[in-house]
Amino acid sequence: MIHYFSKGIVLEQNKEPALSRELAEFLDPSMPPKYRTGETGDISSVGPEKLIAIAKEAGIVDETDGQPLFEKLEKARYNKVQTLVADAIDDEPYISSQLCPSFQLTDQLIGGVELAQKIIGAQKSCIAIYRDIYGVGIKIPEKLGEIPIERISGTYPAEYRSKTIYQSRSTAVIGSCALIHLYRAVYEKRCQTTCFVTVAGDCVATPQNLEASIGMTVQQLLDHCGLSFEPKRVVVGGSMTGYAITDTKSTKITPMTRGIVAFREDFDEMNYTCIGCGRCAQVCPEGLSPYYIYKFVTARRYAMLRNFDINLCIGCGTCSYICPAKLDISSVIMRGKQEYENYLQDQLRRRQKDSAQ
Amino acid sequence: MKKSLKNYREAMSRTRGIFAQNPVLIGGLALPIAIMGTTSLMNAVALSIAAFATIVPLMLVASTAGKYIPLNLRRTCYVLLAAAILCGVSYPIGKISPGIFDSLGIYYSLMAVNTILLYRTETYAHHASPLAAVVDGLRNSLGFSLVICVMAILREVVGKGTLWGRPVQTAIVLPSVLLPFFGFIFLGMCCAGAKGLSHLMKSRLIRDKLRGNMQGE
Amino acid sequence: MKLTHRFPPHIRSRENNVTVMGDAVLALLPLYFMACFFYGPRAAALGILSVLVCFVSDLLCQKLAGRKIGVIDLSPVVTGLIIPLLLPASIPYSIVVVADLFAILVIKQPFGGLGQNIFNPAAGGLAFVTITWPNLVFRYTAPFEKLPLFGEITARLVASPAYQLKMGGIPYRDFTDMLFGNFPGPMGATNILVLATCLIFLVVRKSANGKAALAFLGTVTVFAFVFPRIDGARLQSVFYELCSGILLFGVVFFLNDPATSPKREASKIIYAAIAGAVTMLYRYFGGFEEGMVFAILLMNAFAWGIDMCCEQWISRERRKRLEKKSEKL
Amino acid sequence: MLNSILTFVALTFTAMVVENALFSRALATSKALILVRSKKELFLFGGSVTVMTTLSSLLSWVANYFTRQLGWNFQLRAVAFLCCICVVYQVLCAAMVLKWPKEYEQLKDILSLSALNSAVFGSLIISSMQNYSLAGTIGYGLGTGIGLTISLILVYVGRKNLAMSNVPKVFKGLPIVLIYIGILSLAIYGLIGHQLPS
Repeated sequence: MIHYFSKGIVLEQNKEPALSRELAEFLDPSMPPKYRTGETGDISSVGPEKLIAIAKEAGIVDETDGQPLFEKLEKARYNKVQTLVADAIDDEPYISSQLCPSFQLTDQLIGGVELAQKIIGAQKSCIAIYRDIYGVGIKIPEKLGEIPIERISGTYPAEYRSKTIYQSRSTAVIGSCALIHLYRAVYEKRCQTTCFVTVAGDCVATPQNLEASIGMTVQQLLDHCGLSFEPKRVVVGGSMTGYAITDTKSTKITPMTRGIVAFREDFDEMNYTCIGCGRCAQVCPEGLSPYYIYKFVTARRYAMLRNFDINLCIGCGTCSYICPAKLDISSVIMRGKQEYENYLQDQLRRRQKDSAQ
Repeated sequence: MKKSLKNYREAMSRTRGIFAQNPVLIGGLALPIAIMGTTSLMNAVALSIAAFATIVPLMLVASTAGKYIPLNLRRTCYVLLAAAILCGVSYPIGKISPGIFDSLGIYYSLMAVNTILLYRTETYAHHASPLAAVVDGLRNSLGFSLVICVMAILREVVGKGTLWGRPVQTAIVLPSVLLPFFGFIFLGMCCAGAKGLSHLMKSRLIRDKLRGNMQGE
Repeated sequence: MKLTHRFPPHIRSRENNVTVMGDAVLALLPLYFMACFFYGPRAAALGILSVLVCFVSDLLCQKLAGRKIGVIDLSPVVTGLIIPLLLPASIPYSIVVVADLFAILVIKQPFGGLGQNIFNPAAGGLAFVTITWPNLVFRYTAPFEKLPLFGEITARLVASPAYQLKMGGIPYRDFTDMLFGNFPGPMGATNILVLATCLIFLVVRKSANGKAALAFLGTVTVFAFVFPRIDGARLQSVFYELCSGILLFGVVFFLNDPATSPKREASKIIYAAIAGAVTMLYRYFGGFEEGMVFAILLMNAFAWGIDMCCEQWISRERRKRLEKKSEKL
Repeated sequence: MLNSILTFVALTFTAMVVENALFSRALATSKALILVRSKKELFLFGGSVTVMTTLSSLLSWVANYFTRQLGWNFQLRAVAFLCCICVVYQVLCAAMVLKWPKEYEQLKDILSLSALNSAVFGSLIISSMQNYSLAGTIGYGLGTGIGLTISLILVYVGRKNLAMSNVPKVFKGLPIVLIYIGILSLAIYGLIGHQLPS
């Protein structure tokens, strides 16, 4: 069990109504399911290169980082990676788009994991699931089929940290939904036309997980699940790192969207003055101090940012979450990152101009 | 009185040393004397007489002869000359009250080294005609002594409850007002007040000017 | 469907400025009950007056500085509650008003109001009052003397154990007396047990840092053990140094004041350790019997410097670690 | 011999912390706020004040001894001390011109301002008024210089912090720094506890 140090925050997950509900299909009639060419035949005789070609033809995209699946498999195979990890860590609240399919389509997931293990030639494989999910309907077993489940414990940005730990131990991390699509592409010859999305939030009447076909608009999904209140904010992506959209009819679903969250009330009291309590410095998982970075970026004093390693910020949003003054610290820091780069380039140019004189 | 912005700027430039660029409040010169010397009105009056006596002649000397002496020699001459003048002036000042030099302590002889002297002579007197230098010296020392006397009155009344030695009826007596820390804070507040006043005057006049233009068209 | 655009993250913790300041107010209220229990309703009257003065002057200053008033801001209430607790219960009302005005008008508002002030306003106000009226501030009434709400104070005024320590004497108080605070001293700073519970409450609510408090108390005990003011009895001197004066009160409220203490955890500990040493320095060589207030003011000036040095040191460590990791990959 | 070392150390300590030139006597405030803009200037100013006070306190003790014999009044003795400072300053300038002429050209202005400074002159007058022994005068001069440098560092750190926080428009610049120094001198006053002989 991988345990991380205490930095970061323990979030109230409230995944519950969506996770235990049945995974429903919601396909767009105008987009028929595509099938790949080639015969099914006996799969065990097919070599790893052939399987990678099948994955390429099916156009499967890994939902965690958006890279095509066949590229990841080739790279892992080239690096002779030892263990394969199926990433089902849903550490952002309201979102369970990796957990629900891995429990309700378990045989497809197990098949996909075995296929990927065969392709990469890895000895061990496991499924990583976040530990601190309380009040969850289903009991998370020790093993899924005969693949062991590794519980990632620790505070909120566990997904990012688990990736860094795994990379240091030469393991390949592949999203569980991509493995399910790999199983379907190989055994049922289906290309990836759908993706798993959680529709949740306190405005949605029946929060649930959907297998929606790619290209559908957010409005269709929301109408399918029914809205009990008029939402003030609709967020595409995770509830901590997603981005708020203003026009639901035109934004479409991509394989990367893992959740659509609709919130009823807006934060009315925003942007108090910062009282300098230092909670964001205690909470930042990268050990930075967001108080000073926020202060220097808003005061436009980039010369002072020299020792504050602003480029290490991963944008997880814990500092804005914990801030009692409700300031948008993480978005200002992300903007500050860009401005600091420009400032450094100006410095470089000016120094070259001076040395030229 | 609808004083237009031009009149205001002209009035300010004519009284440059007193209100607009006050050496103590805006320029930040001669602060130690403004902080420690203003514990009683007698001290302030003595120091302002010393200021008049040292700054004006030195500006004259600086504008006439100062340009030709090299830098380090020039400054020492100014300082020695000022100290000599202070010795001379100490006799009339001694008449104000017997204990004046004990309560002033080192701050009377520090007038010889104060920064109004060193900075005004450098920045203004060297490239100005003798008459203009003397007038500027007068204006600066007038501004300096005005600020010092006002601060001394307030500090003495609140601190000791007396004015020029005679008791004055005050609501509350805070003896700690005479200490150096309150000098700093009080001077800081006066600088802020001066800056605020000039901002207020400028913004009001600019608003009148804008309103005047709008009605004019 | 009118949607608003917000930056991530889209869920926020329930705490806001009012609850954070509310914790400090909650931690202060039991001290007022104890003060009223010992010294009668005069303590509550002092508290209410001081809070009113602080709140009104803070509001006026914000309106003068042209800032929008609308957000409930409890920090003047906290300052107003702290100031009477460190003064004797028999103090005239005018002194508390002067301390409040000085704290808000001179120490808090010119530096930029709520989050920007560099010095702790309560400490500054008390320092000013201690300097102007040392004899009034260090004369305490014995507890359980019911003081009249207004009018002349006829109770006998006694010196506190801190004064006896300063003079080299041994304040003969038995153990339980010192803990429950029934010995003459500042209104709120004598009951050690209540203060300890307030500290634990604040640590649990994450608005106080437990390690910083331990670092402060550690340096104080080391100082008191190595250089005891009571000749010979080292442990006794440690106990009396900790319990007398406003030391424990300072640990709970001055050291963990959000705006004036450093932000990073490591620099909070260093700041607390140096503050402990400076407080003992003020007690041994200081001009007044209780130097904690001046030590806190002096340390607030260092807070920013300590934080910057810690940032520099930690970023150097972090860069070394990153290089090591990149070599390994 | 031993007690002269003791007075030396004791007076250095008092001049450094208790009778600090900047906080308890407000001696070098205007030059500290105008002249000291960067870290280099800070240490240059502090260093030259320390050198000036220690060297000229030697001369001033001798001058003090003679003027007390001749019975001059206070102002005349002050002029004598000022002459000591100017002599030492000229000697220093001559040495600088010979040894490092290039640096001297750049630092000419700052050196002359920090030599003829109220901190240097004030510390000499105080140590002669108190009639300290030779070791005491030198100790007092050294302590004033070091104390001034430390308080300049504190003010420098404070000014960087103040430049960062949004101080109201009226207080920006000189006023807020004066209030900052005032509160620090309030804190250091806690060590003294009584009025200093001015």
